[in-house]
Amino acid sequence: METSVLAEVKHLKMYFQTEGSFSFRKKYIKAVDDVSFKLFEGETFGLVGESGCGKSTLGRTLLGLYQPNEGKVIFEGEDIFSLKSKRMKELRKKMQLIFQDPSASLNPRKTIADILNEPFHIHNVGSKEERQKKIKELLERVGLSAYYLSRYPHEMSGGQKQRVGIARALALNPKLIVCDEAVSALDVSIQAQVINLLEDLQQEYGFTYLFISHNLSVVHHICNRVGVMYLGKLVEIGNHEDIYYKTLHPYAKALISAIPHTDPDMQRERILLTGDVPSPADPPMGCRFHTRCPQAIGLCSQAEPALKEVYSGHLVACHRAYHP
Amino acid sequence: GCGGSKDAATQPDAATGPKQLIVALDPDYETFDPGLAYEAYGLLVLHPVYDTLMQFEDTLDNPVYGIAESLEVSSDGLSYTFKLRKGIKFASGNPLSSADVKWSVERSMNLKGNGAFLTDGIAAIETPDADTVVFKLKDPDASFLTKLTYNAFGVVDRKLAMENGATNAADASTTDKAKLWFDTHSAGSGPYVIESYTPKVEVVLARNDHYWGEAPYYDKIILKSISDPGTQVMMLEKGDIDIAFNLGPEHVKQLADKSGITIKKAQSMTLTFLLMNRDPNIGGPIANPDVQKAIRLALDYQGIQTIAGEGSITPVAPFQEGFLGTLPPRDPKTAQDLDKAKELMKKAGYEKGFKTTLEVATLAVEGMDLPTLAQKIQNDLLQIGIETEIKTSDIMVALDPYRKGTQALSLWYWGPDYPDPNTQLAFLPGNSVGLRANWTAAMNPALAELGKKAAVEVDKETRIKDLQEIQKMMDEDSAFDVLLQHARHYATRDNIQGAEYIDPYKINLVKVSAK
Amino acid sequence: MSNEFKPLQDDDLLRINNLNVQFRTAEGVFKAVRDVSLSLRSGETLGIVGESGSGKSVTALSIMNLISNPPGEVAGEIYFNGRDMQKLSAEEVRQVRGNEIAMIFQEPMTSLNPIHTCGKQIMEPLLLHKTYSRRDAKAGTLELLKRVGIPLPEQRFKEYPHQLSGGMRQRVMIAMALACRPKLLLADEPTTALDVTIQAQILELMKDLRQETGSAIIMITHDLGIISEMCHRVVVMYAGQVVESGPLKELIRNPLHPYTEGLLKSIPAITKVKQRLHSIEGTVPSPFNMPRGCSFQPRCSYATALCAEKVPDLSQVAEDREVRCWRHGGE
Amino acid sequence: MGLIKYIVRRLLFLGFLILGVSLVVFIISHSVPSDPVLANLSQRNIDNQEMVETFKAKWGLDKPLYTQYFIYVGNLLKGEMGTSIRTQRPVLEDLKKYFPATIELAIFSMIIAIFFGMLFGIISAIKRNRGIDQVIRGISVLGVSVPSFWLGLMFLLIFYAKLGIAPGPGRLSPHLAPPAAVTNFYVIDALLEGDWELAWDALQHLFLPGLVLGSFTMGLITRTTRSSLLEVMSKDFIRTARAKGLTEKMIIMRHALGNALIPVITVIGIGFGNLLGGMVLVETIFAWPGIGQYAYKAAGNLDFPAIIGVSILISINYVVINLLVDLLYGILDPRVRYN
Amino acid sequence: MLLRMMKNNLLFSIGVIVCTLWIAIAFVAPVIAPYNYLGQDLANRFQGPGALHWFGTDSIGRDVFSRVLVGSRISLVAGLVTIILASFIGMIYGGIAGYIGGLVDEIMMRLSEMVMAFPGIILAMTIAAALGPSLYNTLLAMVIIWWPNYARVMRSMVIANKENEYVEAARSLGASHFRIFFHEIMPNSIGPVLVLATLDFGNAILLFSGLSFLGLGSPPPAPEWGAMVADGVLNFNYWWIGTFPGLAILTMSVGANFIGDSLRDFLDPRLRKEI
Ligand SMILES: Nc1ncnc2c1ncn2[C@@H]1O[C@H](COP(=O)(O)OP(=O)(O)OP(=O)(O)O)[C@@H](O)[C@H]1O
Ligand SMILES: Nc1ncnc2c1ncn2[C@@H]1O[C@H](COP(=O)(O)OP(=O)(O)OP(=O)(O)O)[C@@H](O)[C@H]1O
Ligand SMILES: [Mg+2]
Ligand SMILES: [Mg+2]
Repeated sequence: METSVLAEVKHLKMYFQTEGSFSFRKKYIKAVDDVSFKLFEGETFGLVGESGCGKSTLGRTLLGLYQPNEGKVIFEGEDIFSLKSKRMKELRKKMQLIFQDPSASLNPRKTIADILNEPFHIHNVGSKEERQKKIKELLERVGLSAYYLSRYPHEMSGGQKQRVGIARALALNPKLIVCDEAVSALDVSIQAQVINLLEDLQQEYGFTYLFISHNLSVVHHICNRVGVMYLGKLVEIGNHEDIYYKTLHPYAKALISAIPHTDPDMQRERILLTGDVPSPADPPMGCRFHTRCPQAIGLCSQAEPALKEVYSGHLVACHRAYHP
Repeated sequence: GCGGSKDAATQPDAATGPKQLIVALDPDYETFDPGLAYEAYGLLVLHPVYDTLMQFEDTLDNPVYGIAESLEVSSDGLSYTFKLRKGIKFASGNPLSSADVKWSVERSMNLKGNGAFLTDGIAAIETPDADTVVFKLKDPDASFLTKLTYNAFGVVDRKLAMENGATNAADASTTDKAKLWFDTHSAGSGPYVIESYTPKVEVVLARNDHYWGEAPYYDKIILKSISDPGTQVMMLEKGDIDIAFNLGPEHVKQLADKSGITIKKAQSMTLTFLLMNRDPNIGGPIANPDVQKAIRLALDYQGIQTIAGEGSITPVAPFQEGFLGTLPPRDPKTAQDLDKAKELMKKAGYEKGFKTTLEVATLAVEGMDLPTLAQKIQNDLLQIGIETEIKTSDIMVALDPYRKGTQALSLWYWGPDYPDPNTQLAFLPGNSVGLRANWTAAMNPALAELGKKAAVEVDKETRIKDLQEIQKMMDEDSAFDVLLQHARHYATRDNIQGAEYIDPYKINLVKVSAK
Repeated sequence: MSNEFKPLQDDDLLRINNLNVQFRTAEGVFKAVRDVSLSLRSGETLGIVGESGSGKSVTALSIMNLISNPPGEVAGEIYFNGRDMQKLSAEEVRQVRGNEIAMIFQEPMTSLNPIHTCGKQIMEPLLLHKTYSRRDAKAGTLELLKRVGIPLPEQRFKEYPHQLSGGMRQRVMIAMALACRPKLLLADEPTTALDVTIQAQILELMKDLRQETGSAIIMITHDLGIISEMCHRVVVMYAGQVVESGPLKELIRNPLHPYTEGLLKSIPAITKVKQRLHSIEGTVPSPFNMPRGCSFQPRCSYATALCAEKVPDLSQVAEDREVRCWRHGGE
Repeated sequence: MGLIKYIVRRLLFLGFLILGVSLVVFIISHSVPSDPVLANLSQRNIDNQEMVETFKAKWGLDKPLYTQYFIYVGNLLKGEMGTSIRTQRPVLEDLKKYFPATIELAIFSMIIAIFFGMLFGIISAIKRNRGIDQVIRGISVLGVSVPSFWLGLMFLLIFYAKLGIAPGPGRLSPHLAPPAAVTNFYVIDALLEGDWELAWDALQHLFLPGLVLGSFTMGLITRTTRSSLLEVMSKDFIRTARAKGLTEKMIIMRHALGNALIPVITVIGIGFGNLLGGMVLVETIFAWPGIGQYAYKAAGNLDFPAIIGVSILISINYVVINLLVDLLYGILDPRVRYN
Repeated sequence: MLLRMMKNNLLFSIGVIVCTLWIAIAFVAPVIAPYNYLGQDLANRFQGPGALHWFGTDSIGRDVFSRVLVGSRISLVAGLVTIILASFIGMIYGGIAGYIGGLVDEIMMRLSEMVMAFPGIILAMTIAAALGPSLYNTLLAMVIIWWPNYARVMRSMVIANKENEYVEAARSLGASHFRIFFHEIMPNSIGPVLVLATLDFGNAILLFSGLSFLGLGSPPPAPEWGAMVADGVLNFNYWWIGTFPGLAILTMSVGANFIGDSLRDFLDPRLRKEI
């Protein structure tokens, strides 16, 4: 694993206003609430958690697509939210996003050639011929033939569309790619193809991935480090073995124990959580997980645990996990 | 009607129900305050309700006594002394006295309503005793007695009126609060009282039991507002109404062979005319007197009369048949002379013709649609090379440029303010209507002079002579082309009698009865 | 609960013979299900896996006679409890639905009527199929709500679907399906829309209820993990056909069809050593453009000339094991 | 809480709306080349400077435009809408007089439109693509396509003049006197008086104009009910209902209809709005003494206090109907209710 | 597609045939009209329908049939112009409101709602009274009445499309607002608005004829159908004067609506909610 930091997120807070603009008392959804972590160059960082816990929001804020309420994102030493828009546009080339729904992320009225031309057009890169050559190369890189250049997205299968999405992200030679549920909508057999492709590309070009997924098996397969989110907060960060085999946070434990296994013989203790995820508009006091936590103690409902490094590179936010 | 059964729609049986007369009309009245009302249909309602000193019986050239018993006019024509009939009571039971007369006229004067100009000539009103009223005039006025027939001189029960906020004070126009009350109530001594008024729907008149004269035939008169003449026809045919008052010539034709219906025809006092501006800056080629003459010769009067309907005529000048001294109308068959018209156009330098705009208000005059007539004129003018574009506008919008005199060529109508030829002198050069065509006195000084003379002439014979001379002069040179004096068409059920047309009243409702 | 294999017997609860379903659409006739045969005993749980569009849902809907015609046309025999569902009158089918066979759908939000309370919707089958009075039905409903683990049943009874979370809604769906104690429960991807922790809760619940009621279950999913946790036997579908079926353990340990094999290998799992995933190249063929011969042949690494020529039959290779592949007989 | 807040917001908007509407009319009617003075004084009095001054002072026409507007708004806040130049009555009085006639007709035609519209829509959806569906769709399209002024004319010609099976124009047969004004709805007032014959007569007079006025809305409702019901029938929860073993009839009545009605409510709201616009035409044909005719005359006479009055009234009406529609939404759709 | 729809849908085919016929008539009207539509003949006024004058003659002896034929041009043009202008304005306005969102959206939508709350016909009448009735002023009034409908649909489309991931993709590539709006959002939002506009054609014709019935259209002697019906009301006892132009309005708007109705059924159900 590389050790140089590519991006660092510091105390990031991203709240969404829910009431209309004329309303007197404003309400907020705390989608991301005081999150800090680092992304190292060349690694794949997995972000897991239940639906609505703020994974996508975190990913997008990291790319500067949302203006956060508080906090910083340092990308290659620059605080992206303090940049001029021209410099920001430059920076955009280095950060890309791959989406969950391959059909929704491609404009249905554009041909594949148009879609892939877009990054070059926006950043005014190369001449017409050069662009055409680059587009063909891109398609090849993601394993599609030039035949598809004049196709429209709806004429392609889900896996093929996702490849086009990846090709677009690759166009400007980025350093960081945020994969937001990039394989979740795909069938198992296609999913494997795309995962392999992502891995191959990383091998070749040394990308850094922020890999957002709720599929813990996929994350297990692809990621070097993993962060577990719950209700807008990171509750555990660690490398792959730490999270899966030396799990500290009770929520992460439950999450991992809930994964169904293909092996019918496997015996396991399943931790069943009770109740549902509370609303991010109105999170519980203290530790946000204490309402569902099987190990909660009195302290949990009063004080919010901080994310602390327990072992080297293994951070957790749980009162009971600090002194294992 | 009750979905199929016809009986409820027909007249209620006179033997069982109260006797009522139902009239359908398209009225323009907005108020029944006698001091304010000055709409064409105002007197239809107000004449049966408010007594006046003078009134019309059968003809317009001869007003007769209303509640006056006798009249003395001073030799200088400036003082009119009326004796009132004795023992007259208002519908409220209050007695009527000369003070009521004075109060009422002063109120009209001070309200400054649209009809207030009728009182303009009055210098003072005196009431030497309860039965005597004396009007002092500023100048002699040949039409004063005619003016007295209007509701501005209607006698109001001043006690009752004052109880309801009325005043005759000089600042009445702002302090009088009785208008709303007058709309649905009445304070008169006439044969009827206003029982109810629902705007756009109906006015109901009920018999006044205190009436001093002979009691009228009907217990109730209902005046229904039905703006569409076609609907009036249908309702009359069904027997839903007794009189359909606003019919066009074509509706009458349709009713001609229907049983149970009597068609009535009368000469209306309404004129339709073409205004041709004399100001070259406004009228352009139209301002040329030769062009104006050519236009007068180019029109197909017979066709125009066909459109206006049977009974309409084309006076020589803006003086109606029925008034003192009016010349016989044009012969529609020979009035058109295209050759001469073209010659005149050539003389004026417009042999090839020109383009202009014909302005017309969207409304019907005596059942004739003005825009339709405009299309006919457009067609006729094309024959001498004048190409017109018709511009329609709502009457209230069209009135503005008309009154300001900024229309080049426009189609208008005119009803006399009171039934006397003096009101028509407005058309003369330098006078109000003449000026709307920018026809100044300087353009025809002789005519203007003669007009001034005729206005104050008291001798009947000389007056006739002057008036006829005026008409002849206007035939030669005029900024107007009088197209039509309309006929008035209406129809009644067969069993109605006495529904004769008389202009300011339209119909004297008091005289209508069943056969 | 045991995952032991039970041999087929003549008193199968459900037997489907040569089911064919096609849809007439604007683009042409679309064969969604081709020659599917399967059977199910009382108390047994059968899993159906396959890629999206392989005809899993259509098969389940056919059992309930819920394919509307037009555009759908169903051919074949579906024996439930000895009666051919295809031959029943509309009224008889109605009697079976919700009563003897019940169904849980994938998307609990859209599958519940947004304008009726949950209680009302759960009560409906009770009032319809059982001679319950309103009050009994309500009591029964509250009991059901309790059984599917919904806290505060009295309050939830009055609430509308949108007021519940996804997991709660799915519990309501389950309660509704179980209301009349059906002999057969069709669960069409009951947990796909849910989060892992909630999914685990629902799966546990279904296991408990199965034990309690003894219902047979057909579990449709594309997640082999769920299958191996829940089912006794598995049917694998590909492009509208059954390509393999057999008892769970045997099928997982020894997949015979190359598709099944590929599928198992391409699933990343935390039990596996991290290595490059196996992947089945290519995509599922378009139903309008089915390859000649075996429909999996274009993606199959073992394909031979024969595979591109002739469609293999579903052949029995062992007792209760069938596979549609030329490498295993096929004839 | 949310509901009250919502209603308060709506009412705030109403205030804003009234200001806007009055401003717009004010500007239009004052940018007119012609002058209300000329339009409303008699030919004689125009020449009389004193008369003109009196008139102008009375209507505040001698003051600058913005002052006139502030005067107007000030009066509006006091609940006064000024006096109509044409009728010389307080606008509020006029509106009180004419509006009930319009509303009575509008409500009646809405009832017809809603009843037949929904009935036809449901039949049409159930019998989709059969003969009856085609017929109903034909009727509904005719309903939205027919020019109301022409239909009114034809109806009168045929049913009143030729066949004599319908009463003529107006609110009552000419020989009948209107009932004592309580609600100003003749049918209701007549019933209050216990005069059955009068009520029946008034009801009959509602029929033809009601039908003409409602035809457009009926077409709209039919169309929406049909498509909405068809859409709902393809929803997942209908499949759930089928899986429960409900009969088709029960499915439609219990599960489909309630959901299908939600978009229909919007259309009913829109329809009611349209209705008041269409009034001008229908009232003219049927000599109906309502707000439409009043507005028509007012516009023609540039009687701006009256125009503003009518516009405000109709705008308020629009907002109120929208509010009602939204509240109805809440009743029909719990998702809205609990938000 | 047209033919396939026509085969399956009786009403649609009727609509297509009727509309095609009217459009054809509008093109050749002056040629095929048996008489000059302005030609007066007072001797032959009020002739009933017969061999010489199929639809009879009017109050100044013009041939009603010829006038109805020529009148189709005005109606078609009025409908087209209104719809095109109104949808254009509405699209821009709604697009901007939807894209910017927030307070701007709120204010812009309240403003458009104000126009919608405003009684349309009264607005038209006031405008006509103020500026004088003419075709232009009437069309102006119609556009003013109509555009908010399109603004609303456009706005909701833009708001829906704004959330699409391909828009986010463009943004993450660094595309400008201009580019996002015109390249990504507009092309995908315009469709339903255009469809709605096509479907509205019949309604526009109907409104126009209503206004010209009230005397707010082009001045005479233009053969406007609504004005001709008004003429028929005036000359009520000659039924043909008003009946035939009325039927012309009816058939044209029925034709347009038959097509519209069928299209509506055929197209995206999403649109249904917007209407
Ligand atoms: N643009 C937005 N406006 C308002 N609220 C938002 C917005 N985007 C996200 N949210 C809310 O913020 C919270 C976090 O959303 P986010 O999409 O980041 O979750 P997630 O972890 O990605 O969930 P999922 O797994 O479902 O994608 C959710 O409650 C969501 O409703
Ligand atoms: N009503 C219908 N009309 C036309 N085609 C249909 C219809 N219902 C299903 N299909 C088609 O039949 C095929 C099989 O569909 P089915 O729903 O059974 O797939 P599935 O295996 O359940 O997939 P998924 O995992 O996505 O639910 C699909 O391609 C689908 O498009
Ligand atoms: Mg997400
Ligand atoms: Mg499915």
